[in-house]
Amino acid sequence: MEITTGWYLVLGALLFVIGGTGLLIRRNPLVMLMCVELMLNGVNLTFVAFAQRLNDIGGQTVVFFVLVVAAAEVVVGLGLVVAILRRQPGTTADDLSALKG
Amino acid sequence: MFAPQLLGFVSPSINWWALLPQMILLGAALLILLLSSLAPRRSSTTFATVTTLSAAITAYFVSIGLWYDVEREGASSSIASAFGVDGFSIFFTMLILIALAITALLSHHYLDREGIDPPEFHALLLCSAAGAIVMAAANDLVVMFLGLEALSIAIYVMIAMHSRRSEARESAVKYFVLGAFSSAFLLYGIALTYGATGSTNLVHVREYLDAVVFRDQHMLMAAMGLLLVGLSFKVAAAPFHFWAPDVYQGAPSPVTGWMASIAKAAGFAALLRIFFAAFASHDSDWSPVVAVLAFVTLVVGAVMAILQTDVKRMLAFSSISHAGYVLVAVQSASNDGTAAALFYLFTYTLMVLGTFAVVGAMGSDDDHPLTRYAGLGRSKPLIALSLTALLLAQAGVPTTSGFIAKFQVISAAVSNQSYFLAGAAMVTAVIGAFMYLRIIMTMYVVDDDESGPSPVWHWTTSTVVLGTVIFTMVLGLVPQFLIEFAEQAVPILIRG
Amino acid sequence: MVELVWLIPALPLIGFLILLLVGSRIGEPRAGWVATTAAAGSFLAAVVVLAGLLGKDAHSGDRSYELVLFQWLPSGSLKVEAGFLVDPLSITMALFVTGVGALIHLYSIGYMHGDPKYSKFFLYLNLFLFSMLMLVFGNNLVVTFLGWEGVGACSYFLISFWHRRESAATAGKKAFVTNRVGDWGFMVATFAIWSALGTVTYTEIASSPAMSAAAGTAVSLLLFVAAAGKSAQLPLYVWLPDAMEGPTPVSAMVHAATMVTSGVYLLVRMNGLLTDDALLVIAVIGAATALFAALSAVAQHDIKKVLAYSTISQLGFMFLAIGSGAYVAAIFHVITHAFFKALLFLGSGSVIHGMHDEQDMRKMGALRALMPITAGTFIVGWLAIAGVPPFSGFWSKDEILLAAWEQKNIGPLLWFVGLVTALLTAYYMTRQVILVFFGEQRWDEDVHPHESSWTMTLPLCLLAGAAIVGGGINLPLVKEWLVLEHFLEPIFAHPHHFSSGTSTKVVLAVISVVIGVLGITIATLAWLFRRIPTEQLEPEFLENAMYVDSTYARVVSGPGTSSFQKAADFDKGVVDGAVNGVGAAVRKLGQLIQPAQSGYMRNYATGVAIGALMILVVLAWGLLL
Amino acid sequence: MSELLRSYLTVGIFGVAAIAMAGAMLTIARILRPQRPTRQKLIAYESGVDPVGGDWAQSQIRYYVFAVLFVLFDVEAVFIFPWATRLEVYGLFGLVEMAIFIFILVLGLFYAWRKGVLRWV
Repeated sequence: MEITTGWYLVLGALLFVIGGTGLLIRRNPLVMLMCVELMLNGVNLTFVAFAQRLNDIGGQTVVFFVLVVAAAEVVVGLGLVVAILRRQPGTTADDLSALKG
Repeated sequence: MFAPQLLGFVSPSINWWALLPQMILLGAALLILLLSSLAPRRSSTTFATVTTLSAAITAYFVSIGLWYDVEREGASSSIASAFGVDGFSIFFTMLILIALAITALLSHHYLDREGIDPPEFHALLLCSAAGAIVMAAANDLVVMFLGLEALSIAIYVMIAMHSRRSEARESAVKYFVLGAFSSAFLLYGIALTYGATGSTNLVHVREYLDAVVFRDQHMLMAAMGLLLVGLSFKVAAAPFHFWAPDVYQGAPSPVTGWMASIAKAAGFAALLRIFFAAFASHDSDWSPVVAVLAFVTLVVGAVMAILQTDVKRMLAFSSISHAGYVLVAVQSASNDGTAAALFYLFTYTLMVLGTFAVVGAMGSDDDHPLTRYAGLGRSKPLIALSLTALLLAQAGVPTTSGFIAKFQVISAAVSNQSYFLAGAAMVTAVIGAFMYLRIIMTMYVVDDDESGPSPVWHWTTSTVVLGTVIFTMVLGLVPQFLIEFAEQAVPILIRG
Repeated sequence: MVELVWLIPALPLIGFLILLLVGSRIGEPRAGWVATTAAAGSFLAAVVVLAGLLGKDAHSGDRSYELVLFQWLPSGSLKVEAGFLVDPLSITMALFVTGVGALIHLYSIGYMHGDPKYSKFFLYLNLFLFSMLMLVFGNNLVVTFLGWEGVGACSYFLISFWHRRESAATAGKKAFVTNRVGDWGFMVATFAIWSALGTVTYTEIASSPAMSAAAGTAVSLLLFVAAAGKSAQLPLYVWLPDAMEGPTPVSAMVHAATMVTSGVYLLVRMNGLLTDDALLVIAVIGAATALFAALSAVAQHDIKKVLAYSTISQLGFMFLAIGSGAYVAAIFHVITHAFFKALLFLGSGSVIHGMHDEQDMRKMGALRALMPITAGTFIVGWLAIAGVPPFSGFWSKDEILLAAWEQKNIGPLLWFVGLVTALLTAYYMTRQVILVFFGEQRWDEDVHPHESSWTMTLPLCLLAGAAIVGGGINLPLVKEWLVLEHFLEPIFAHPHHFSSGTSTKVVLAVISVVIGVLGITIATLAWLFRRIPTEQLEPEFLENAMYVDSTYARVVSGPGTSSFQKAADFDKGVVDGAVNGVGAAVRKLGQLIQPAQSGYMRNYATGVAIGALMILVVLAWGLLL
Repeated sequence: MSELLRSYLTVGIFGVAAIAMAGAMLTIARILRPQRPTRQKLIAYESGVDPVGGDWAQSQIRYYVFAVLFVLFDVEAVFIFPWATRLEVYGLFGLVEMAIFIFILVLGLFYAWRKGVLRWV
């Protein structure tokens, strides 16, 4: 059996969907952050797979940038989550629903 | 391709002049951080405001020079075609710089009042502006993504800086989580575009789509859909708008103004560049989808605004409805429509900044009940008059720039034969006007014995309000120069 | 001299700006004089322009002059100029707008005496006048729309001028919603005309080839929706009675003489586009409005409410004229109505002023001796509106009834409805005059009615003069005397000519006079003689009067006097309900989708995900097709 | 079976063997040793010190700031490695660019330091 680029694309898509689903169903802010990371990594895998298929280094370069962006997002996100947890320990995502309507 | 092939490296030709505006902004951000860390104590607000203002003004003059360059030598692009040097880029650069100057001014008093660290706020604001410029000028999807993230991440922090308020924290987390979620969609769209066309560069994408009879339609469609999702989120188009009211309400008012104006404008810049310019050959595919989004957005914005009692929330839904109008222009997929969208964004940006300048000065951001405005017409007649003018402009009343903007959008839709959408736009304009009238009535119609609110006005705020009002009214009478400006700024993709 | 047209709107604008800048500083009464001077100057400028226009040849098309100020909207294929169009129609409108406007300004100087917001009132009046003149002189639909919105805005400001929060909010809301429906019609009509003809400029629209029948009817009906909103036709009239809560000069100027006629102006201006089908609709709605409002007027006790319903009814007459193709008659009635209705409103204002803000007619009576000038002029207005020859109202109303009679499809029916309305009009106006000025005194001892100052009575006298001789501008007796008709003729795509022979005309005129007199007689029997001291001696007579009262009510509208109450109920329940219903429906829709805005991040993310799925499905669907 | 999977097979076999060996040793020990649990014996071993508090011990918030800074600077290094491998090719231009990049990072660190983030309270 040959492992073609298609397999990687499917795996990337699966990671993306798993991450997305996780974000929809989990309540823990930290887990939600991890889900976003999972989605981004699914995309990363897609990029690398395409770069492989197109024989083009560009797709791999993109991954570097995405990693850095993801790190910056995580840092900001963690900062926000910690700021909230320090004031209201045990906060879940659903507790953040004062603004609505 | 985005990065040069590594063997036998030749540095891509770089038009430094074209990168200067955002470099000035980043330089100013670094300068503020450096000096504020060297300063022994908490540094003054004035220093940060003045630095930001000077940076914005300097960069603005550079942009004027660039505009004449482009006019003389034609559009081009820089850094291996990743960065467009064209009327479109400069149009948005100027718009962003104007908004930056205004936001710097109106946050001046606000930061002092609310006890937010000025240097950090301004440094983030500058980064955010630079990100917005990069996003609007990028000819490459990855560069665009980086710009978008720079814009957004700075905004996440700017919202959260008001951290003693739980609303601010909540709104920051909401914007962050959902923003990251939608960024992932956008990024996936970029990846699929890359896979389908072999490049993330829009110039290349366009040439490829024009030249090749396409085999992998499905992947391209998926790419378009995902890109549309990511950008629709940024511009707060329904059904990707849910975050906007909550976040606008919780965020500090100057940041809300910045989000409502520039985050939205930059999102539309990207939308236009990607869809109108790069995917031009597939407009029969994306235009109907955008039309549906526009319709839903118009209806949701107008209808939900009626139900609100919090002024910031009302304005949030109104800004959703404005996004619907711009989408009406975008879906026409014509030069007229795009020019109308640009005109709309320009006038809307100034209106909304002026409005949020008043809102921010009206007092604490914990809540903004409509009742707080009762009697403003008596206690602060000039401010009330200005707010009235700005709100009427948002409602699209004639002699204001808002009318011209709506008029152009609708006429673009009519000439595109989107009669249904044009009709819907007019109906929602009627519904939406009710909400603005409600605020105006609250300010003026009060019992005699009731004294209106008398918030503290700093001259910077007054300057901003007055400036935006004058601009709005003058443009309603003589809109020609901005219309021509917008017509010359319709995006084009040029290999450079 | 025609080139001076820009002065006509410019003067009120200058007045407005002066008052805006220094209004509160110069205070009373100088602010009033500034505004009045601006309005009077505007009137003089209009006279000068008229003289210039008359100096040009009537038939070569010279009497249509366009002054383009600048290119306003150079948007793609749609070019819109900021320009003025001077032609017989616009100058006719401008003359009475500025003329009546100037008199009302003068009147307001006395009426608004002592008001804390004195200068602001005149500021609004001047702004209103400016907007109205932009509406009239605009050389294309967009400039007219500008004026259209401007008069609307001034109207809201002025309605709520004296108001406390609650009632102002209600009145303002009603005015706003109904007017926005009309504005919507205007906007859609503008874009429809543009997409069909490629222009929105009046002169180019007039010279464009005709649209297809369906498109033409659609555009006509949209224009009618616009006109119905501004001119208070069924079912969009509800805001007008409420608008009477504003100061009386405002009612006179904005809500009786000028602004409400802008719908008539719009339809006459666009006469070339109106199709026969649409005209029939307009005629029917106009007649229905006329009748319905007249019925409502019968049941009112508030002196201004009677006049308000009367205004709606008279506007219905104007639309009836338009629907019958008699545009000249419509404009003629606009003018005469402006004279006598402004007169009546100002007269009622004088009464209210003299009675210390009492508006209930049941608490008036026998005022003619105490307020002789007011009473005398009011009686002139009454005779004019009741259609007694030779007062102005008779001529214009008679022409409309004749036009209705000659209407192609259902002429006699329309004529009959008009006739009944005329009867009712004569009746309720007589009732009002008797209740206010005749009969016994019904006010409290501590009220001391007095005549008003000269700034208030002078406009009354001038308007009374105009209401007497106003019919002279279009006398049907000799062909050459139809001055207005000949003057306006060049602007019509299909000039209207009465086909009836002289004998028919005379018979119809006699009938309408008889009807008018009948109405007056009935009212006199019912309201004057019922109250004479010999009441006990002649109970039979009184009973008879009551009998007549209720009988004709029965004849007109079915089961008994309660029909008036029904009419009022219809107003309160159904029409108000419809207006509120639109609002409620919007709210309902909002409440339907509001739960989605739950505050929960996962719901929002689900929204994004579902939206993404939908987009992808739609795009994939597109591929399959 | 494809070439690719076959090469993974080797890895798989090694993995299974490792797990089996470790498992076997633990199982044998469990069978052979005597079992007399007392309360003292069941306490978690923590360097010979008696454990205090619950098993959800909160760590100091100040660790968090260091962790965040570490993540940031660590990830930025992702740009430095590719650059370092091709330094000769990029020449002076690349050197200047990387100097600017590092300068900005250093500035960030400097800011953090001046704001007192690095102080261990």
